[in-house]
Amino acid sequence: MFFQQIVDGISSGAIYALLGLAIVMVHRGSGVANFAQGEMAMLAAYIAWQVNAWGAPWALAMLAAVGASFGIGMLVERLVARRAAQGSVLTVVIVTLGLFLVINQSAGYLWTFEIKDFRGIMPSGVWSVGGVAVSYDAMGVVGALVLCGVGLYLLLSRTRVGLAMRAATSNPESAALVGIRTSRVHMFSWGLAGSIGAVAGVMVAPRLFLEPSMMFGSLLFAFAAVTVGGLDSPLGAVIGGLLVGISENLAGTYVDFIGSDLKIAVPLLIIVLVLIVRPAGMFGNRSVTRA
Amino acid sequence: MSILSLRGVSAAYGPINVLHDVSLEVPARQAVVVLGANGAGKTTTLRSICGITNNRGSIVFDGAEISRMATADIVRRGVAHVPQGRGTFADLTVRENLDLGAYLRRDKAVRADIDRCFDLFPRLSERATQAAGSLSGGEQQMLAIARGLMLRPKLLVLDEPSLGLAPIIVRDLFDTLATLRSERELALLIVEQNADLALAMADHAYVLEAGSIVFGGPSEVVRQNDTLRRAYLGY
Amino acid sequence: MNMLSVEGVSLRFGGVLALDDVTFSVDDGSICGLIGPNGAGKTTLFNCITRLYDPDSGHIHFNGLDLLDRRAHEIPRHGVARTFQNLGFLPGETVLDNVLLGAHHRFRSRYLGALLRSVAHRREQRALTEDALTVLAGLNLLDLAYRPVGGLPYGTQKRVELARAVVGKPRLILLDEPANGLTHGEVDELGDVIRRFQAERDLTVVLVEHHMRLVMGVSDHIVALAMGRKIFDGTPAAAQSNAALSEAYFGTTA
Amino acid sequence: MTQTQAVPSSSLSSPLWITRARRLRWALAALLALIALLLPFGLQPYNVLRLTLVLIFGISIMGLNLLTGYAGQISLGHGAFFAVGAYVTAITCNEWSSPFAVALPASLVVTFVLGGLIGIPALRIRGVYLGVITLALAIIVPSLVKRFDSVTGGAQGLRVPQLQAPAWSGLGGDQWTYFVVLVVCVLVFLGARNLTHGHIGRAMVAVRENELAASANGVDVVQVKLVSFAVSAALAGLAGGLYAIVVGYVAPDSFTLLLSINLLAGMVVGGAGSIAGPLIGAVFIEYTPIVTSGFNQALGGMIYGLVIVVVMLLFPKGVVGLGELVAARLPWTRPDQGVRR
Amino acid sequence: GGRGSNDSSAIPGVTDSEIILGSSYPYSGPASAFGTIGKGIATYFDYLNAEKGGVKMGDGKTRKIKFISYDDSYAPEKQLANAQKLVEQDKVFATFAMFGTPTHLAAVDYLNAKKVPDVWVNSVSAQFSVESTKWPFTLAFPPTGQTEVDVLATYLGQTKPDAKIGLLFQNDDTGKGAVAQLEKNVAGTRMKLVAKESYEVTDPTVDSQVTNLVQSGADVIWMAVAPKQGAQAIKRSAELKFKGVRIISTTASSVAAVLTPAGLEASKGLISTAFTKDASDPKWASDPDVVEANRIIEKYGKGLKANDSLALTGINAAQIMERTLERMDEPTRDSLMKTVRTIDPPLQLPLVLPGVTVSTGPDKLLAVTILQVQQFDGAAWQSVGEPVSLDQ
Ligand SMILES: Nc1ncnc2c1ncn2[C@@H]1O[C@H](COP(=O)(O)OP(=O)(O)OP(=O)(O)O)[C@@H](O)[C@H]1O
Ligand SMILES: Nc1ncnc2c1ncn2[C@@H]1O[C@H](COP(=O)(O)OP(=O)(O)OP(=O)(O)O)[C@@H](O)[C@H]1O
Ligand SMILES: CC(C)C[C@H](N)C(=O)O
Ligand SMILES: [Mg+2]
Ligand SMILES: [Mg+2]
Repeated sequence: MFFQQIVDGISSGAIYALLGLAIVMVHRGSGVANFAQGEMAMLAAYIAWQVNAWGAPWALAMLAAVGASFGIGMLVERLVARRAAQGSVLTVVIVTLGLFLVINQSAGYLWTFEIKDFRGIMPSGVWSVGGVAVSYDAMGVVGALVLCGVGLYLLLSRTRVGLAMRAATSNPESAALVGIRTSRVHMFSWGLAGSIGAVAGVMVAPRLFLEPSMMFGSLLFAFAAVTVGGLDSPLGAVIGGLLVGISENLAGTYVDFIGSDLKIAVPLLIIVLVLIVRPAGMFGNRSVTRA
Repeated sequence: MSILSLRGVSAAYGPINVLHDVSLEVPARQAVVVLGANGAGKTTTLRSICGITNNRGSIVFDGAEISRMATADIVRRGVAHVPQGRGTFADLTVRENLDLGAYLRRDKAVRADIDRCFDLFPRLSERATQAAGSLSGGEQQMLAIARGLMLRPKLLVLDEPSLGLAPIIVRDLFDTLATLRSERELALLIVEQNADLALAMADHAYVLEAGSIVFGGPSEVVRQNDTLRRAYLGY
Repeated sequence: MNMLSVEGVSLRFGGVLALDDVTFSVDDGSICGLIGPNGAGKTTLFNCITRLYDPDSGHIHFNGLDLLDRRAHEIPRHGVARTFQNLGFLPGETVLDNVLLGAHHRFRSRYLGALLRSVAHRREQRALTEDALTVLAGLNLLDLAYRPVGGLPYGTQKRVELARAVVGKPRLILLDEPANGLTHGEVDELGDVIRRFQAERDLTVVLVEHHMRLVMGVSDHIVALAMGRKIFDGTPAAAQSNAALSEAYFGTTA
Repeated sequence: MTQTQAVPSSSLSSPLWITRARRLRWALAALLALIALLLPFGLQPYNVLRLTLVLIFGISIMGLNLLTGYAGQISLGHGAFFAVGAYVTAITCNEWSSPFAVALPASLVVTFVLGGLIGIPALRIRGVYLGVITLALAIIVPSLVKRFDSVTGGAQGLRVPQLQAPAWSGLGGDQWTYFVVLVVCVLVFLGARNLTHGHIGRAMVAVRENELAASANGVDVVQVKLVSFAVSAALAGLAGGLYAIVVGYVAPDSFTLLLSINLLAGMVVGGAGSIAGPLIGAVFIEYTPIVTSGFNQALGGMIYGLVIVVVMLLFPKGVVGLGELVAARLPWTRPDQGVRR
Repeated sequence: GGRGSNDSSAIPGVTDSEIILGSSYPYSGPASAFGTIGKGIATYFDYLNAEKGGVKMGDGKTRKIKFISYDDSYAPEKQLANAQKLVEQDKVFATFAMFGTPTHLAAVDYLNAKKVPDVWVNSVSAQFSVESTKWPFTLAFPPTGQTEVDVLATYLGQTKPDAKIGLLFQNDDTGKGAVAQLEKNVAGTRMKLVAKESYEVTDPTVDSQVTNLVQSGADVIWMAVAPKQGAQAIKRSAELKFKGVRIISTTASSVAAVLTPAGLEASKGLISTAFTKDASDPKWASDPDVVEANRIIEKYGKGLKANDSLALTGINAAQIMERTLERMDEPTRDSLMKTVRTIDPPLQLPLVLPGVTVSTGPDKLLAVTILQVQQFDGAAWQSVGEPVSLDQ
C-alpha cells in the first residue's frame, strides 16, 4: 500500500510538474503567472481529440495539438498579455483569469461538458511489479515530464535564448538595449509554454478524463508545486510537483485527521513551511534588493 | 559624413512636450557632447535616438531612417546606449550582464573584450559572479558602461557616464573612450555634467536648454567662451 | 562633542569584506566628507547606521544612543535621516507625498486618529504639509509639488531626496552622492544649501561624494575608505595632499 | 535655490486644479449618496437585494483593496475571510441567538485576529508566492467548514434569521436591510478614505512600492503589513457577516474560489488603490454576469470572461485609472503644464 | 370551468394563451456543466410551443410556455435574487426545476413565503420533498440520493449479504447524504462499511482514494460519485485488478460519457440503478422516445448536441412539467400544487425506464421511489430483475 501510494503520488506529481514547467516557462520568459495555463492545456487535449475524431491517428493528432498550442500561446501573448502588462501584475493576473473563463466555457459550448473518450498513444493497461501497479498512461506522463524537463533545462541554462529570457524579464528596457527583441522573446516563451502545457494536456487526458474542467485541480497543485520549487526554476517545478503529489497522497492516507477530504491542505502546509525558510521557493532566484 | 543625424526631433511625455525641433549631427569617428542644465531634455534626446521615447522628426543612422524602428533593431544596426542611472540586469551576475552586452555578437573576440573590460574596471572582475543588483552604485555604473562596450557598436551613446564614479575611474574612462574612438573607429555621443572633462575629449558640443538646442559647434568654442559657459552651464 | 561615533564596524557579504573594522566619529554640528573609491563601503556604512544592514561586529552610537539596538524604522525618530544614492522614491506618487513620507515619524496620531480624522490628526497633517511645502520652496521645487516624482529629471529627483530627508527634522543627515546629475553651477548651489541647512537647522552632516570640489569645499573633516577599511581621517587640506588617497582615488599621480 | 525665501503662505495651498479635482470628487460622491438613498424606493425588492449585495461586495473589495491595492500584498483568497465572517455571524446568531449587533462585531473581531495571524508568514513571503498561499487558504476554508460540520452545518449549510424592519420605519424588510448595509458601507468607505489619505495610507503605499525606502523613512513595515492584513480581513469578515444576514443562508458553496476571484477582479477592474474603485468593481461583478448571460445564455460565462479581458486591456489601471486619465485632460482639472526647475 | 378566464387574469403568470415558468441554473462558473439541463428544458418548451402550440392544460386551453431562467453560477445568493426577480418582475406562475441543493436552500424560504409554487426542484436532496409542512409549495423531482442508496443496498443485501463495503463519495451534501443512508442500511445487517474515502471536486484524480479502498479489504466498492470521478474510479479499480463487486451511482453511469472513456472492458460487471433511458446505451439508441428527444435537441437546442445526457435530463424534467400542466383542472397555483402533490395515477414518462413511474400522494412525498437495478455487460446495461419499489 505504501509503495502503491508513492507510485500514485509520483504519477500525480508528474502531472503537476509538467503543467508547472509551462507555468515556469511563462514566468521566466515574461514575468507573468498564467492562471489560464491549465485551460490552455485542456484546450490542446480537445484539439487532439477533435483532430483524431476527424480521422487522424492519435500520434498525429497529439502532435498537431502541441503545434497548435505553440501558436495559441504566441497569440495570447501578442494580443492579450502584452497589453495587460501595461497595468500592474494584478492586471495580468486578472486577464489570465478572464482567459481561463473564456477557454473553459467555450470548450463546454463546443464539445459539451461530457467526458470525451480520449485514448492517446499510450496502450491501456498496467505494469505490475511486486504488487505495485503502474498504468502505461502514468508512465507516459512521467516520460513526457523527463523529456520536457531536460529539454527545458538545457534550453534555459545552455543557450542564448535562455539568457535572453532572463534578461527580458529582469529589465525589458535594458534587454532591448543589448539588442534582444523582447516581444519575440515573450512570444516565444508563451508559445513554448503553450506547447509544454499541451504535452501535459494530451498525456494526462486518458488519466484525468477529458472534459472542460479537466485541468482545474491540477492547476492548483501545479501552482503549489512551482511555488514550492520556485517560480523561475524548471528543476523546482519537477521536484515541487513530485513532492506535492507524494505528500498529498501519503498524508491523505496515513494522517487520520487529514483524511482525503483535507488532503488539499497538505500542499498548503508544505508551501508555507518552505516559503518561510526560502521565500522564493527551494530553487527560485531571490531577486536582490539592496539599498 | 555624419553617422547620426537628427532633424527636427520633438518628443513628449503624455501631453507635455519636452523636446522641440532638435537637430544635431554626430560625424563619423568623432565625439559629440550634449550639455545642459538638468531637465533640459538631454536624456530624452538620447532615449529618442534609441526609440525608447515616442518622438516625431527624422533620425538617420548610418544611412538608414531609424526613427520608427524598435529599440532592439536600432541596437542591431550598431548603436549602444548606456542609460542614465544603472539599467543593469539586477538579478543576473556581472558576467552574465557582460555576456548579454555581446548578445548580438558571434565573433571570437568576445572573451578578449571581456578581459579588456575587466582591465578597465578591475572591480568588475572581482565581482564577476555576484548579482549585479548587489553592486555598489559606482560598480553598477561601470558595469553598464562595460556592457555597452561589449556590443562593439558603431555609435556609443552614454548618458552621464561619470555618474557616481570615483575621479580616478572617470579619468581612466575618458582616456579609454578616446583610445577606443580611434582604435575601433567609434563615434561617441555623450551627455555629461562633468563639462570640463567632456569638452576636453569631444570634437563637437551642443547645448540644450528647455528642450531646444541653443548652441552647436566645435567644443573648443565652448571651452574658450566664458559667456557661453556661464549662460548655459553655470560656471 | 561626538554626535556620531562608529567603532570597529565590520560587515561581510559572502566573499566580500565590505566594511573592515571601521572607526571614526563626527562632531556635533560639523560636516564630514566620506570619500573613497567605488565599492569602498560608503553606502554600506550608511546602511549600517540606518539599520538596513546588520554589521557583523562593532558599535554605532548616535548622541549616546546605541543605534544597533534599534530597528530601521526607529532611526528617523531618533534624529537620523538619509538620502539614497540611487533614489528611494515612490515613483508614482507626487513630490509632496514623497517628501511627506520623510516626515512620517513626526506624525503623532496613529491608526485610530487617522481613521476618525481627529482634530489633532488634521492639525498635524496641515502643519506638516506646510512644513514640507516650505522645504520644497527652499529648494526651488514648489512648482513640482503635485507632479509625480517618477518623471522628473535625475538632478531634480536628487534634490527631492534632499527635501525628503530634511523634512524629518533630523539632527544628523547622511547624504549619499547628492550632487549626481547636477551641473557645475548647481553643484555650487548645492554646497550653499548644505551649509545653509547645516546652520539653520542645526544639522550634522555626513556627505558621501565623488565630486571633489563640493566635498573639499563644504567639509570640516574628511574620512576616506578603501576596500572597506579606513585609510584616511583628517582635514580636507591634508586629504588633498595625501599620497595614498591621491593614488587610489583622485588619480593625480603626484 | 540660493536664498531662503520667505514663502508667501498663499503659495502653500494646493493649486487650483487639485482643489477642483477634489471638489469634483466630493460632488460625485454626494450625487452617488443621493442616488443610493433614493434607489430602494424606486426598485423592486430583488433589485434592492442586488444593490445590497453590491454594497456587501463593495465592503469586502475595499478590504482587499487596502491590503492588495494600497499595501501591495497580493491576496488571491479573500473569499476565505468573507466565509469565516459569514459563518461567525451565522453561528452566533443560531447557536447563541445573539442579535446582529453582537454577531457582526464578532465576525469583525474574529477575522481581524485571523487576518493578523495569516499576515505573519506574509512578512517574509511576497508577490505571486503570497498569492498562491492565500489562494490555497480560500480552497481550504470550505473543506474545513465541511469537516467541522457539528458547528457549521457541513455541506448542508446554516440558516440565519433575516433582519426585520421595525414598524416605525414603514420600510420593507429588503429596504431596511439595504439601509443598514448602506450605513455600514458608508462608514467603511469613509474610514478607508481617512485611513488612506493621510500618513497611514502613504506608509501603506511605501510598503507596496519600496520596503527599504519605507523603513528608512520611519515606516514600521512589519506593523503596516500586519495591520493591513488584519483590517483587510476584518472588512471581508464584516461583509461576510452582512451577507449571512441578508441572504439568510450560508453554505460552503457560497464561498467557492469563484468568490475570491470575483473580489480580486472587482478590485482590479474598479481600480486598485483607489476609494471609488471597490464600489465600481462591486457593481461590475454583480451585474456583468447578469448582463452577459442575458445577452446569450449559452455563452454567458464565456462572454463574462471576455468582458473582463477586454476591460482590462482597455483600462489596464481600472475604471478609476481611466477616470484619472480623462481628468488629466479636462481643461478644468488638467495639471498645470508649465514646469519650472 | 368556463369562468376560468376571468379568474386567471388575477393570477400572476398565466393568461389564456400563455403560462410563465421560471428557473435558475448555473450557466456560468465552475458548475456550468449543469447549465445544459436548463438549456435542455428550454429546448423542450421551444419544441412544444413550435410544434404543439404549447400545452393543452386541464381547462381545455392550450397555452404557450414562457420559460425564463437566469444564471446563478451556482451561488446561493444569486439563486435567491433570481427567484425574487422571477416573482417580482417576471411575475411567474411558478418556479420550476430550480437547480441545486445549496443554491435552492437560499431561495426556498422566499418562494414559500410568497406562496409561489416551487415545483419539481432539481435536487437529489430529500428535504425539498419531505419538508412539506415547512415548505408547502416546494417539491422535488429526481429520485433522491437516499432512494438510490436504499435500492442498491437492498439489492446488495440480497446478493451479497456479507458484503464488506468500501465507499467513495464526494465531499458535499449529496455524498454525505449517501454515507448516512448507507450506514442506516447496513445497520442491523451482516453487511459492513469497512472503508470510506471522500474527494473534493477540485482533486485532480481519485486514484489515491481508490487505491486505499482496494487495499482496505473491501469486497464491494461503492462509488457515489460524479461522472469524471466515476470514470477515474472505474479505470483505477480495474487497473488494480479489483475482483469484488463495483457499484456506481446513476449520475455516473452513462455509457458514452463515463464507461466508454473508462474502458468498456474495465466497466464490465458494474452495478447501478437506472432512472432514465441512457441514450448512449445501444439498448436505447433506437428507442422512439429517445430518437424523438434527440431530434428535438438537434432542431431546437441552440448549441446542444444529441445524446448529451444532461440535455436529456432537461428534456425529461420538461416532460414531467408538461404532464403536470396537462393534469391541472384550472390554471391556478392551488391547482398546480394539488396536481403535483397527487400524481395519481402514476406517470410513465417517455425518457424514464419502463416500470419506473412518478407518483405522489398524501403519504408519498417523494416523487420517484422506484428504480431499476442494472448491470453492465461490457456493451450495454442489462436490467437485473424488476424495478424495485420502495414505496412506504
Ligand atoms: N517619464 C516621464 N514622464 C513625464 N515627464 C518626464 C518623464 N521623463 C522626463 N520628463 C520630463 O522631461 C523633461 C526633460 O527630462 P530629461 O530627463 O530628458 O532631462 P535631462 O536633461 O536628462 O536632465 P538630467 O540632467 O537631470 O538627467 C523634464 O522636464 C522632465 O520632467
Ligand atoms: N547586499 C550585498 N550583497 C553583496 N555584496 C554587497 C552587498 N551590498 C554591498 N555589497 C558589496 O560591498 C561593497 C561596498 O559597497 P558600497 O555600496 O558600500 O560601496 P560604495 O562605497 O558606496 O561605492 P560607490 O561609490 O560605488 O557607491 C561593494 O563591492 C558591493 O559589491
Ligand atoms: C531604497 C533603495 C531602493 C535605494 C537604493 N538602495 C539606493 O542605493 O539608492
Ligand atoms: Mg538626464
Ligand atoms: Mg555608494
